[in-house]
Amino acid sequence: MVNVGVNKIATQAGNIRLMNNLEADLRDRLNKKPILLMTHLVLGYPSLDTNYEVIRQMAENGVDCIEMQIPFSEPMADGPIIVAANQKSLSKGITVEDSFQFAERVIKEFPQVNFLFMTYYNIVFRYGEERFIKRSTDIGIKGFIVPDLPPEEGETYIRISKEHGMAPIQFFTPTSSDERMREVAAIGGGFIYCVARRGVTGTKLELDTDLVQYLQRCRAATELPLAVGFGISSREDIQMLTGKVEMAVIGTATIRLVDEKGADKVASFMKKLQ
Amino acid sequence: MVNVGVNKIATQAGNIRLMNNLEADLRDRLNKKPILLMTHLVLGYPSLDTNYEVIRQMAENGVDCIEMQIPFSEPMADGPIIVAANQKSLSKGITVEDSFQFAERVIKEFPQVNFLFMTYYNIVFRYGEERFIKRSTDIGIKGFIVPDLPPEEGETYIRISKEHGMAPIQFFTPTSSDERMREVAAIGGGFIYCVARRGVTGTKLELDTDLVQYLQRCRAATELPLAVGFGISSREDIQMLTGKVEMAVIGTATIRLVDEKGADKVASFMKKLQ
Amino acid sequence: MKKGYFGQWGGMFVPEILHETFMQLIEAYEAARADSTFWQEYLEVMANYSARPTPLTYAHNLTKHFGGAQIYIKREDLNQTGAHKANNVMGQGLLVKRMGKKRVIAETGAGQHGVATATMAARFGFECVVYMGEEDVIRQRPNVFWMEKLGAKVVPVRDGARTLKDAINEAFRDWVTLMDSTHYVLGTVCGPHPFPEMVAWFQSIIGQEARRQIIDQHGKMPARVYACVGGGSNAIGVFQGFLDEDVELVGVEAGGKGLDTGQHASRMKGDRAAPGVTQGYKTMFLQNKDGQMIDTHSIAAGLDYVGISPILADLGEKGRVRFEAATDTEVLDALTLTMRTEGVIPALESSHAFVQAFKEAPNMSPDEAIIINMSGRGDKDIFTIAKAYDDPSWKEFIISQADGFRK
Amino acid sequence: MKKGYFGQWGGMFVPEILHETFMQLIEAYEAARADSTFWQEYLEVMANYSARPTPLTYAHNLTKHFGGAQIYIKREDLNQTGAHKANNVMGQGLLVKRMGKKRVIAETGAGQHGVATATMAARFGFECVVYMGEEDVIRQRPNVFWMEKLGAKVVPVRDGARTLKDAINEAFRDWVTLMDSTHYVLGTVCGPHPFPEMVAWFQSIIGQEARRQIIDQHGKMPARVYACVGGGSNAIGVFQGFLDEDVELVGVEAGGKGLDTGQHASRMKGDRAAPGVTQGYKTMFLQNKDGQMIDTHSIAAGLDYVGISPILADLGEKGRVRFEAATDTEVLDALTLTMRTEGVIPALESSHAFVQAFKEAPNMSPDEAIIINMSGRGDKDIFTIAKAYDDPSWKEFIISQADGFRK
Ligand SMILES: Cc1ncc(COP(=O)(O)O)c(C=O)c1O
Ligand SMILES: Cc1ncc(COP(=O)(O)O)c(C=O)c1O
Repeated sequence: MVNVGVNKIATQAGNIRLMNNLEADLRDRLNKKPILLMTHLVLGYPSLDTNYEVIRQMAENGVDCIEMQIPFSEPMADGPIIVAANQKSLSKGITVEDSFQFAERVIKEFPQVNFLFMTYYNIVFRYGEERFIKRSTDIGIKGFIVPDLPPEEGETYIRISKEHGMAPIQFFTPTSSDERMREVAAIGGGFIYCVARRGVTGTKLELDTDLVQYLQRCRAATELPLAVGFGISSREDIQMLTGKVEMAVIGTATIRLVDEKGADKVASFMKKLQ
Repeated sequence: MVNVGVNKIATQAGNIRLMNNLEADLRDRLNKKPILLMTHLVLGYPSLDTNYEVIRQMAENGVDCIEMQIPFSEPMADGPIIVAANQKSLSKGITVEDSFQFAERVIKEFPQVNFLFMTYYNIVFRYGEERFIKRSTDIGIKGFIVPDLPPEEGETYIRISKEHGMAPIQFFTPTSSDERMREVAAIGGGFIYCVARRGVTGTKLELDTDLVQYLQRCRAATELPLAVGFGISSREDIQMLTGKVEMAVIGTATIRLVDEKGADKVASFMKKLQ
Repeated sequence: MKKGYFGQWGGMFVPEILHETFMQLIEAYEAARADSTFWQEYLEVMANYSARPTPLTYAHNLTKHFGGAQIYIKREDLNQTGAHKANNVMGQGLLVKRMGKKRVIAETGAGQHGVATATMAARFGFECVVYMGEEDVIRQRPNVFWMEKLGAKVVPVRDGARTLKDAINEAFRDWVTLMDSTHYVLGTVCGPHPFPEMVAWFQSIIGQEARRQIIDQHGKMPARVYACVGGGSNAIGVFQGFLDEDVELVGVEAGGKGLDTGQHASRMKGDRAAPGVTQGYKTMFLQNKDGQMIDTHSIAAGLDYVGISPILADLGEKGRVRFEAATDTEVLDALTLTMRTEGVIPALESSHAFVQAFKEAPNMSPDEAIIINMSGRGDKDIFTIAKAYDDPSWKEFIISQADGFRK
Repeated sequence: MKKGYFGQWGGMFVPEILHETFMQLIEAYEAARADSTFWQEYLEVMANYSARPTPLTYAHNLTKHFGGAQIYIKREDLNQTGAHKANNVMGQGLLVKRMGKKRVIAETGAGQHGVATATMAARFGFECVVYMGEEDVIRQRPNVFWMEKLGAKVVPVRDGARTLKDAINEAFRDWVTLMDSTHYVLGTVCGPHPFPEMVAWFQSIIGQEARRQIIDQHGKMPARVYACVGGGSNAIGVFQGFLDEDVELVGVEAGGKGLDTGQHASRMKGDRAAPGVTQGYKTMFLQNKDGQMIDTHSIAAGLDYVGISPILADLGEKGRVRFEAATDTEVLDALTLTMRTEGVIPALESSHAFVQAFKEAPNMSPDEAIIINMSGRGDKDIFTIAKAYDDPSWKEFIISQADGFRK
């Protein structure tokens, strides 16, 4: 195994754990602020130009990670807004190649942000797992979020990702047993994406006792940073999460904002959040 | 058995056969002309007034028998023209009572004609067999033609008819075996209605060898007068039959004539036939 | 008793020209009946071509819903072409083969018997003509479509009320013309002898199976058996399994808009029918005092007929079969409940039997069983049912289909 | 081999949130499979509720017509709801009962699987939601009508191509929300493990019966078995009876307007499909070079799908199953011939199997037999078939029905 960009970290239990680039970067940032911010967008929706503008405003307003979703025709795990964005992007003809080229450009221009690819497994599979991961590494992508690739099916993908110092982001969910969480955490890298609730993306949730308990379970299961999103749209939402998880995820909210008010409003929205 | 109006006749084989009123009358007429004429009409079609006018012209032009069809809703053995006539008559509201009253009137006014009722069995059955036959006798009807009442089912009807000196006309058909013809003839009275061909009323037929042979079979099976119709519409048709059967039947032709040219034309049509 | 009579009912009132045809038919039928290989062949055909025996489904949900008798459903809907009509036509088809005829004709009202006959004709290689009242041709277009695709010629009948009885008349008119080559496949246990007896024989397969099945499943005879009654063939079919037993037999007629409205087709229940003779047989007919047949009405096209089997008229007169009537509205309610609780879709005809069973089941003991004969499946009735439910999306669908054609 | 894999195909590509749900499902399924009383119960349900065993009809007319192999037709059309889909849903229904869940969801394209699921849900007393592409809701209104009447909620899916694959996605979205109460009744041998294996197991009832029946009737194994292939469930169902024998297995895909037109749904025949992973499993998908699924076309809605069972992909790759394709036009011709000669009406899907059998039968020996799996009945397809035949009276009928509604 070529341990490109992987640091060693001492676990609470005193063991040595490998920490990849992304995790190391997030830990650095966490030294400077109590909670990080990850945002999401669908490449090509409403256009690559708008994506660029949105990313610029995010980058200039303290966003730590951006998941760029390469659109797929069967976005099984997404909610209606993101599904529609995937379709519209595809119907305009965006290709995987377009996504790579665009990613390469923004990664270069906004080095202060960790960029991740979010997509479905068929995109990776068809491109060729190794080739996809290699090219992503080459252009500076830090990790992958592939919701329809569970660890059991993703052995090769995880192995190759790690070989390239890539974070194959894994999921915790409210239905995961403690045991399953530990299993998944052992495989994951970068951070753990904690799915806040049953269901697909896009609905607002209360930070109720169930959710708090769930996040406690997540925390107990891993030492990786935790990211969580549940329809966050205000500074208060984020403050509530501080101390519970390491990163707040803004999912559908920015897409909705850009749809309704235009890309210009992203900067002020990001500012208001922090 | 009350042998009202029944004459004895010596058969060719030397037996004694009972001959009813109608047969006796027909035999009388046959002494004066070589072939008799029977016509048909549907009571109430197009109206009783027209029926009256048609009957008058027939009576005054040498018609020997008239079958007056009491309309029925299910005229199973009739062809399209007569079926339609039945329906139109009924839809104008003609009843069995109307038919009786009308019959009574024409029988009185045109004593030179033998009137028969033609109808389906349900009309007789619902009226009450005995009552129907009795009233028909009382008003001077000479016989009945009931195509859906085979001799096996008509035992009571035949018995009562005969008791009243009524002719329960029976049928020979091209599908009847010689044996069946003899059987039926033994039961019948008045004359035998020879169905000229397979099928329902109303289609023109050639007097071909098949038909000639069939009529020979009919003749051999009975000494009752034979009546036959097969779309007769001219003097030639009738002349062809002369010597083969005793009576020619004009069925659909008059209905069609009245439909197309009006009741006035009946007299001349009848004249032309003879 | 005279041949072809059931008590005072039945007979063979046919025009003389069909006398020989009937003699031949009776001879062929009696020979077949006396020949046990015929019935064996019939059973094999029904098993190989039409999924017989059809199940006797235990309706546990309906049973629970009513909390009375154990409810069993005899599944004639699972026959080839979706109704008990298959039993009759396949039987007659075998007989036609024996008689060496090559052409069959049939009347049809709802179109079910027409489709079944067309199917049989295709399978046996017969030419097939189906007579159908023009009204019915228009109303039952899907069935007409299938008959034609199955190779049958469908002739619209424009006489009379242009419905079933007129189609029967017209079929007879065909038969008196082409009797030498043709067999008339009558669709129910009506008409002249030997049809009632013969059709009842073929349909007895339902009762024979149901009898075995209820003993297997319930351990004893049912208390009651329910069947809808149009001409009466499915009813007689199932009843024959239980005639000699202490089982109450209930025939359910079409109550239409109510027995007091005049818009129904109830011959035995109510007092509008009277003895009569037409279409070749004597039975209770819906007729006026002159003996003219009157218009009938039912939401179920297959029950919309003026006469009833002479066998049922007799069993009714003797008190062996009890008759009831179900109204159009009751029928839709029973259909709805049956679909939701058991997942089966009875034909509108069959739903009549369900109505009466549902009325009585609650008052019976859980120790008793009842059988409802589900004579056919309801998906054939979609146009009628969707209209009856006044389903807005269906309307939209039909309108958009029509607009597609208009383009 | 890894669990859930067939050669390189299959797998269980599900979002993490469904991990536990799948573990439970696999456990329940494996327990059922290990418990012989489960299969016994399944056989009883299928016999009591759905007329199984379905017949293997000897098609003597078609056999004579082609003058080659003896043609047998396996009659899945005689199932409850008119297709083999019943086998799968009733099996899954029994499993749901075991798991103690109270709600089922399903995707449906043509609507057949939706109707079957709605039926099952009514019978087992489950709440039922069916996801259906909006396009299909519009095209298949009759099935939507019945699902609703059976008590199911039909949810039109407005994403993507608004057809089957989108309905599957939407069903998964429901499942990831309500997995605790809900079982997703997948309609074919696709999707993540254990669905392919499980559905194949339930459908194996077809092959088990057919195997017994052909030996009974023909005295030996058939030479070939034909089945249409959408997802592949009816094909795998019947093939399983013959996998270990020297019997050629032929899967017939939707050739649509021709394999060279791009308007078809052939994954194995032709070269437009490629390995891919989506909707939870790995198989040959019709997709572009980026991995985006492409639009498919078939006259038969049930074959109009981008993927194929991983089991069939494997059997195809290994050469155990030969794949062919039938075009829309060929399908209508085969349907016409089958209706006219045998009196049965195969579904448009099933007619694909007939096409290929008809191409090959003439060149086979009368000593050989072939089985065509008639997966369903065609009367469900009347709107499509009548349109395809361009039937003028049907148009008139629909227009007059529409005018009736417009009043
Ligand atoms: C499904 C069904 N049930 C019942 C009937 C009524 O006929 P019968 O009383 O002869 O069973 C019909 C007639 O078309 C029918 O289609
Ligand atoms: C009658 C029929 N046959 C075949 C199919 C195709 O499915 P499968 O390939 O899973 O048998 C369908 C699907 O709806 C169907 O309804």
